[in-house]
Amino acid sequence: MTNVTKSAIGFLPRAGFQHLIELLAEDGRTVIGPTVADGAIVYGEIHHVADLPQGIGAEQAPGHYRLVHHADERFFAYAVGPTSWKRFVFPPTLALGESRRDDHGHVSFGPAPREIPRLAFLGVRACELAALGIEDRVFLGGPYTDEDYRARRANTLIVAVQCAEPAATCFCTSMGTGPGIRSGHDIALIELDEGFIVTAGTPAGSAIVTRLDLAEATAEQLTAGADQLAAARDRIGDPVVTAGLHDRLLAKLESPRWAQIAERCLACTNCTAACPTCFCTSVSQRSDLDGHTATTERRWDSCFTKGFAAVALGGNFRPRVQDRYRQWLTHKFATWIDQFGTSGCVGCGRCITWCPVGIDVREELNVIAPPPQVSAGPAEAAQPHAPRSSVFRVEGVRRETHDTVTLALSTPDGIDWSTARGEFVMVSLPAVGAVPISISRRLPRGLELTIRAVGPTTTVLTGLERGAEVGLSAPLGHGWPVAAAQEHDVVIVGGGMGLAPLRPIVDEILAARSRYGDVHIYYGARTPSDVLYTEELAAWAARDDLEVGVTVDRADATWLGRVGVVTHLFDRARWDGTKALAFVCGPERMIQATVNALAGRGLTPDRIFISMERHMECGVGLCGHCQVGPFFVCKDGPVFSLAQLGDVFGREGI
Amino acid sequence: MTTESATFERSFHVEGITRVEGEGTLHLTVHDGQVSDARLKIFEAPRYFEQLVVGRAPDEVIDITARICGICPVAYQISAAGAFESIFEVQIDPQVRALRRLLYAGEYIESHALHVYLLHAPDFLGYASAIDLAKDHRAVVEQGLALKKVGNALMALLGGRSVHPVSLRVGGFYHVPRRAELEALRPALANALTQAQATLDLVAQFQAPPFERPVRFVSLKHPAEYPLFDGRIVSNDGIDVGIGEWRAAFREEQHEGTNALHARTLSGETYQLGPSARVTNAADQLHPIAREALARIGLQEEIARNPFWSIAARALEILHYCAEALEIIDAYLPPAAPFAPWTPRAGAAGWGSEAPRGILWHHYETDEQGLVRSAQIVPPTSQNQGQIEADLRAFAPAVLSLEHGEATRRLEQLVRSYDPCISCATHFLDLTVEGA
Amino acid sequence: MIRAATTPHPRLGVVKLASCDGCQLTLLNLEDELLAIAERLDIVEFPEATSHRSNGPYDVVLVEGSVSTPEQLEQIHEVRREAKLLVTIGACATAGGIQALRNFADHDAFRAAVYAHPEYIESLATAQPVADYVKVDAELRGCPINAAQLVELVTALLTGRRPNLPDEAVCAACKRAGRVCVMVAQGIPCLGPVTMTGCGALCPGYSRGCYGCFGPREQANVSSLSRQFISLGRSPQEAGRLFAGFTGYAEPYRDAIVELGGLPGASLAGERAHRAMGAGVNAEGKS
Amino acid sequence: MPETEGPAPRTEANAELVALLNATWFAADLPPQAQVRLASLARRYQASAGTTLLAEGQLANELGIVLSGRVSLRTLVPETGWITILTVEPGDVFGWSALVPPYRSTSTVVALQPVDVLALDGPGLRAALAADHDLAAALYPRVLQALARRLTATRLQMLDLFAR
Repeated sequence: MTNVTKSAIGFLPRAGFQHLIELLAEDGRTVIGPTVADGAIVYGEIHHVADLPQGIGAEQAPGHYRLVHHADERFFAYAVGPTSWKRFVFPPTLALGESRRDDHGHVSFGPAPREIPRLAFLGVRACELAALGIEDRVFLGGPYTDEDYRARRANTLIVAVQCAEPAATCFCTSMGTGPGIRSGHDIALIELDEGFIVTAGTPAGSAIVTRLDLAEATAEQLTAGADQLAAARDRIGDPVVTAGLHDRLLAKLESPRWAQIAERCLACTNCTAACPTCFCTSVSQRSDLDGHTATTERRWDSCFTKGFAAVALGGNFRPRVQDRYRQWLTHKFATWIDQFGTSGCVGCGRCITWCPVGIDVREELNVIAPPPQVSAGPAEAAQPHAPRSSVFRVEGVRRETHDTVTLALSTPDGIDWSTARGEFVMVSLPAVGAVPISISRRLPRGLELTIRAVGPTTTVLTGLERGAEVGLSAPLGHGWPVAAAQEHDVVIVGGGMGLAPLRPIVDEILAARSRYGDVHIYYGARTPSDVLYTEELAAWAARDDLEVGVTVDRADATWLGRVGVVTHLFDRARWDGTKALAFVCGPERMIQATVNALAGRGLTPDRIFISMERHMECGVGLCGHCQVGPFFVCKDGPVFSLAQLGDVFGREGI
Repeated sequence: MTTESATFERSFHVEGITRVEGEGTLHLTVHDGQVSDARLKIFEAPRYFEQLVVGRAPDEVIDITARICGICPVAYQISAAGAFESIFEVQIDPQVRALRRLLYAGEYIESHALHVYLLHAPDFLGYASAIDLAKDHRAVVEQGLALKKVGNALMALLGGRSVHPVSLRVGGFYHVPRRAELEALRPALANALTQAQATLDLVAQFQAPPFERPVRFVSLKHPAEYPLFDGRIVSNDGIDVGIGEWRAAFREEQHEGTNALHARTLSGETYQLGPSARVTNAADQLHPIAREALARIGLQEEIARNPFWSIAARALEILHYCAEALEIIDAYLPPAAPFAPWTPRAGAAGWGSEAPRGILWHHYETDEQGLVRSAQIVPPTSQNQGQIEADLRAFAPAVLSLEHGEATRRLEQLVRSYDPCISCATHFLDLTVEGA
Repeated sequence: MIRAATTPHPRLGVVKLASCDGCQLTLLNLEDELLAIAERLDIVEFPEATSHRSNGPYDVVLVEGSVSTPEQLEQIHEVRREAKLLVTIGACATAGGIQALRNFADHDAFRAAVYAHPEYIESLATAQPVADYVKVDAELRGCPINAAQLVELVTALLTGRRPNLPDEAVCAACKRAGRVCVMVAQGIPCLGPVTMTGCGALCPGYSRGCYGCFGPREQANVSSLSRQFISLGRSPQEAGRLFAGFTGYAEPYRDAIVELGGLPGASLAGERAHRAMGAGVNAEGKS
Repeated sequence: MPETEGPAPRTEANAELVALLNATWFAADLPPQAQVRLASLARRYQASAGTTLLAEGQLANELGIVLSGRVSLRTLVPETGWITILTVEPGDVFGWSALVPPYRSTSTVVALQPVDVLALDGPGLRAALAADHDLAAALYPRVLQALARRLTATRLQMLDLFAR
C-alpha cells in the first residue's frame, strides 16, 4: 500500500486500525473509546483493538438497554451508550481551589493542583460532536469562561466515527445534528465491513492520518458509506417536529401534562447525568478537622434535586417535581436557544434509554407542544474572564439588627472599588462555604456588605470580628441602571434585607443629586427591630431633597412610625409615575405587590427594575442553579427590568 | 461500680460492661469465699431475627442476618450462604471460595485488631481505653489501627464496605475484583504481616492473671486448612459431627427462672469457642509463618489452659490471616463467573462458620420457592456464655483478696477475654429480675 | 475522663439502643482520624471503646439504634435532657432499622416464635426511630453510616458549621462515579432512584441493585418505581420485599410495602401496619 | 370616646368642612351634593398623642377621616401586649365599623401623634345612605376601596414575607 495524496479520501483496512490506536498513543495521548463493561458499551481507556466492542451492539428502548451480538466484525456498530464525552472535558467532580484560614483569621486562597490529561476521543458520533459544540458555547461563550474546560478541550483530539447503527431512541435527525459528520472532528471515519474511510478535519488530524498506511477509497466504498448513512437517517426518521418548538413549548407552561409526567418521573437525575450537554454543578467545601485548610470541590448537580433551587430559610423556587421537569425540558428545548443560540438537545436519546422508568422526551414534546412554526435567538459576544478570590480584611463591623451586620471590608490591592461595576460578590471563608452577597456600599478601597445570618456560612460571616479576613470575588452580575435614571424622578422601594443592595443607588444619586429629579425612598421591614440602616434612614429623611417613608409589618405600642405594607407608602402619593424609574428589591411576593402598585402609579414595565432572588452558586452563569426562564440570575441579572423578564416574572415553579 | 454488702457476703456488680460489643451486666455473689452466683447478663434489646427472615428469599437473608452484628457481618453472611448452598446443592468455584476466605480474612484481621488493641490491651496495660493508652503509647495504638485498616481495606475491596458488605450472595459473589485490584493491596498486607509479628511479640510480654483450668474446646476442623467455613464440628474431647449436624452434639437450653438460651453439649456441659479453641484444635493447620511464631513465643499450653491468653491466640490468627491473604492474592485468577446459578427448592440444612469469636451456626428450612420457612441462629457468644460464667465462678476466689475495684476490673477482663459479642446474642436474652 | 488540656473540649457521648454496633464501629474504623478526633473531643461516654462512663451532660451525643424496649424509651429521654446536640446515627436510629419490620406484623406472634417464654421478654410492641420520641438535631443515615459522612459531621461540629450532607438520589452519585445503570442495562430492580445517597452508590458498583440503606430521599416516587419493578417482571410481593429492608419502616417505603403486600405474613401485616401508621383501626383489634 | 371637649360641636362653617373633605382621598371629587350632605354630618376634633379615640368592642359611633397626624389600630394579644396592626395616615378612614352591624369597633384606635380628625356621625350617615341612593352610589365604592386596600395589606402582612 502507498500513502495517498492529501486531497484523496483514504481507506484504512480493518487490520490497520491497531496502527491508528498506536499513533494516537505515540502522540502522547490516552485513547478513550468504546469498550464493554457492566453490560454496556461505555467509554474507557483503549490500548488495543481487542478493547473495542467488536461485533457487539446494543438494543435500546425507553428505560431499556441490552448488549447484542452482531454477525459482523465491526468495532463501532452500536448507538451511543451511557457514557458521554462530557465526563472527560467536564469532570463529574473537580477540585477548584484550596484555601486556608489560621487561628488569627488570616485567609488565603490558591488554585487546586491540576493535571490536564492529553486525550484522544475515539468513536465520537455526529450528535456528540454537536454536544461538544454546545458545551463550548456554554463554557467558553462568555462573559465568563471555564478555564479548566478550555484546557481539557484544547488537549483533546477527536476521532469521529459516522453512525451506521442508530438506536430506537435516536432523534439526531430532528435536532439537526446527525447522523452525518459535518464538523468539529480532527479525524472522521466511516466504518465499512472491510475497513474505514478516513478523512482529516484539522491539521492535527492530518498529522496522524498522513502517517497511516492508507489506500485510496474506491467509488464503491464511498457509495457504501453514503448508503449506510442514508439508511441510518431513514431508520431514525423525524420523530420530533422542531419547527416552532421554542414558542410552542413556552406557550404550554401551564399544560396539565407536567403534573402527569411528575407521577412517573423519579427526579433521580439520571437524564441530566446521561445528557451530553447538561452542565449544572454545585460547589462544596471539605476541610480538615480544625477548619484550617479546605478544598473547594465542584460536582455535577441537577435541576431535578430539591436543593438545586433552594434558598436560605427553607425557600425553594421549584418545590415540585413537575416544576423541575418543566424547567429541564423547557430549558433544553427552548430557553437554551435564547441563552446560547442553539437548542440544548442533540437528539442522542440517552435521556430516554437511561430513564429508569422510560420517560420519552420525544413523546412528551409531541404531547405538550404538538407541531408546528419558527425558532429564534442570536448569541452574544464572548468576553473571557474568570473570577478569583481576593483577600479582604474586615475593617469594621456594625450590628444592624439581632441577626444582621454590616461588614466594612478593605483590600490592599489598590483597586478603586468605588467605581467597580457589578452587583454582588461571592464571599468565601475557607472550610465554611461561599455565598453571594450584594454590595451595600462602595468605598474607595473596599466595600460594605450587609449580611443576615440565615445559613451556616452567613452565621459564621456575621460573627466575624475586625481584623478577620474573607475571600471576595470580583463584583459580579448586572447592577442597577442608575445612570439611566438621570433627569428622571426615582422611586426606590425596599423590603427587609432588600434595602442593602439599594443603598449604593442612594449613594450614587446623592453624589450628584442635581442630576436627578424627585427621589422617593420607601422601605418596609418586618418589625421595628428589623429596620436596617436606622441612622442613615433618619439622615436621608432629614434632607429636603429626598422623600423617605418607612413602615413595618407589625409593631408593639412603643413604635410611633407607620405600620402597614410598603405599598401603602406610595399607592396614594401625588407624584407622577410616568416620569419616574423605579428600583425594587425585597422578597419575591413583596416585589410583586410593589410592581402592581407602581403600575398603578403609571410606571411602565421597562422603567421598573427589580433584583431577583435565586440560588446562586458559581456567580458566573456556569452552574445552572439560578436559571429563570432564559436567564441566569447571576450573570444576566440579578437586576432585570420587568419588561426583560416578561411573563417569567411571578410564575410559579420557574 | 462495686458494692460491699454484708460482712460475709460480697457482691461484684458491673452495670454495663464496657469494651464489649453490645450491652451486658456482670453479677457475682460471694458467700464466705465461695461464689454462690455468677451471671453474665445480657440486656441487649431483642430484635427477633429468626422471625424477621421468615418468608424472605435466601439472598435477602444473607443481607438481613448480617445486621445481627456490625462487628462480624461476614460471619453471618458466610454461615447463611453455606446453609442455603447446602439446601440447593450449589457447587462453589474454587476461586470464589478463595475470595470468600480472603473476605473472611479481612474480617478476622479487623475484628481481632480491634479487640487486641482497642478493647483488651488496655486491661493488660492498666488503662481505661485505647485512647488513654495512646497518650502514653501512641505507636502501639497506631500499629493496631494500621492493622485494622488493612483488614477493613480487604473487606472494602471484596465487599464494598467493611461493615455490612454488599457483595456476597448464594452461589458466590455479585461482583469479583480484578487481579490488579487485589494486587494493589499487597504492599499494605506485606506491611501488616510485619506488624502482626510485632503484635504477637507485644502481647507475649503481657502478664496474664494466673488462672488455669481444663476446658472443652469446640471448633470446626478441616483436613486441609485452618478452620473457617468448612469441615466438621469437633472438640478436644471427642465430639465429631458434620458441619450441618450441630444439633447432634449440642442444644440450646433454658435455665430455670430465666428465658436465656444457653448452648450446652447434649450432656449439659459448657464449652469454649473462639481463637483459643481453634489454635488448640488446629495448631498444625496454622500458616507456617504463624506456626513458627507460636513456637517462638511458646504460649501454646497457656492458650489451652488460661482464658486470658486468648489475646495471644488472636494475635496469632491475625498473623495467620495476613499470611494466608497474601497467598490467596498471589494465586488469584478471576473466576469464570462471579456466582454459580441455583434453583430454589424445599429443603432444610444447617451450616456453620468460624466467626472470630467461634462457631456461628445457622439452620434454615425453605419452601418450594426457596423462601425461608423457619430459621435457627446460634451465635458464638451464646455458646460461650456458660463457660464464661463457669470461669467467673472458678476465678473469683483468686481475686477476693484484691482491692475491690481492682478485683472487679480483673473479672471484667476475664469476660473480655471471650470477646463477647452481645449484639449477636440477642436471642438468649436474660431477663431475670435482679434479686428475684 | 481526665484531660490535661486547659481549653475545654466538646464532650462527646456515644450511646446505643437496639442495634448491631456497626455504626459505632464506623467511628472506631476511622483509623486515620480516630486519635486526632480524640484529641479534639472529650469522649466521655462510649462503652464499646472505653471504661470511663458518664451520664452527661454532653455537648454532642451520637445515638445508635432504635427505641424498642421500655428501658430504652426512658434512656432516650434521659439522654436528650443531657445533650445539647443529639445526632442519630444509622438506619436503626433514623428509621427504625431492620427490627422495625416487626412493626408491620403481630408483635406477640413474633415474640412467641423466637422465645419459648415470651412473657419474660420486655419489649415495646414496635421498634421506632429516635425522632418519634425526642427532638433530633441532625442525622447520619445508612446501614451502616458512611465513614466520610461521619468525618464531615465531626468536622462540622468542630468548626461550628452545618454538615454538608446532600439530599439527592443514589443515582446522582452512581452517575458521577460513571457506573452503568443496573436497572436499565440488566433489568435488576434498584432502589437508587428513591434512596438518599451517602454510600457512594456502592451496590450498583457491585452489580446489584441498591437496597435502600440510606432510606428514602425527599419526594421519593416509590409508586412509579414499584410499577417499574413489576414491569421488569417482579411480582408485587417481590417488589414489596425490596422496600422491606433496613429502612422499610420509613415513609414512603412503608406505604409501598403495605400496598404491594410484600411482607411475609401479609394478612397480619396489613392490619398491624395500619395501626402502626395510625390509620384509625381499633388498637385492641388484634393481638 | 375621644377626650374632646363636649359633645360634637358642629360650629365650623359648612363650606370649610366641604373644603376639608375635598382635600381627603376618601371624599375628594364626590358630587357636590354628597360633599355637602357629608359635611352636615361631620364634626372636626383634635386629640393629643396617646389619646384613645376608640376602644375595641366599643360602639363605633363615628367614621373618622384623618386630616393630619397618625393613628394606630391596635389589639391586645395575651402574654405579648399591645400589637399595632396598622397605622392610618392622613386622608384615610378609621371606624368603618360605624357602617356595618353590630357597629362595634374591631380594634383600639390610638393617636400616635397629635391628630386632626373629621368625624362623620355614624347613625346619621347610615340613615342618609339608606335614604339617598345617589349618596350611597357615590360613597360606597370609596368605602369598599378603603376596605379592600386594607384587606390586601393584611394578607401580605400575614405572609410574614420578611421572616424569610
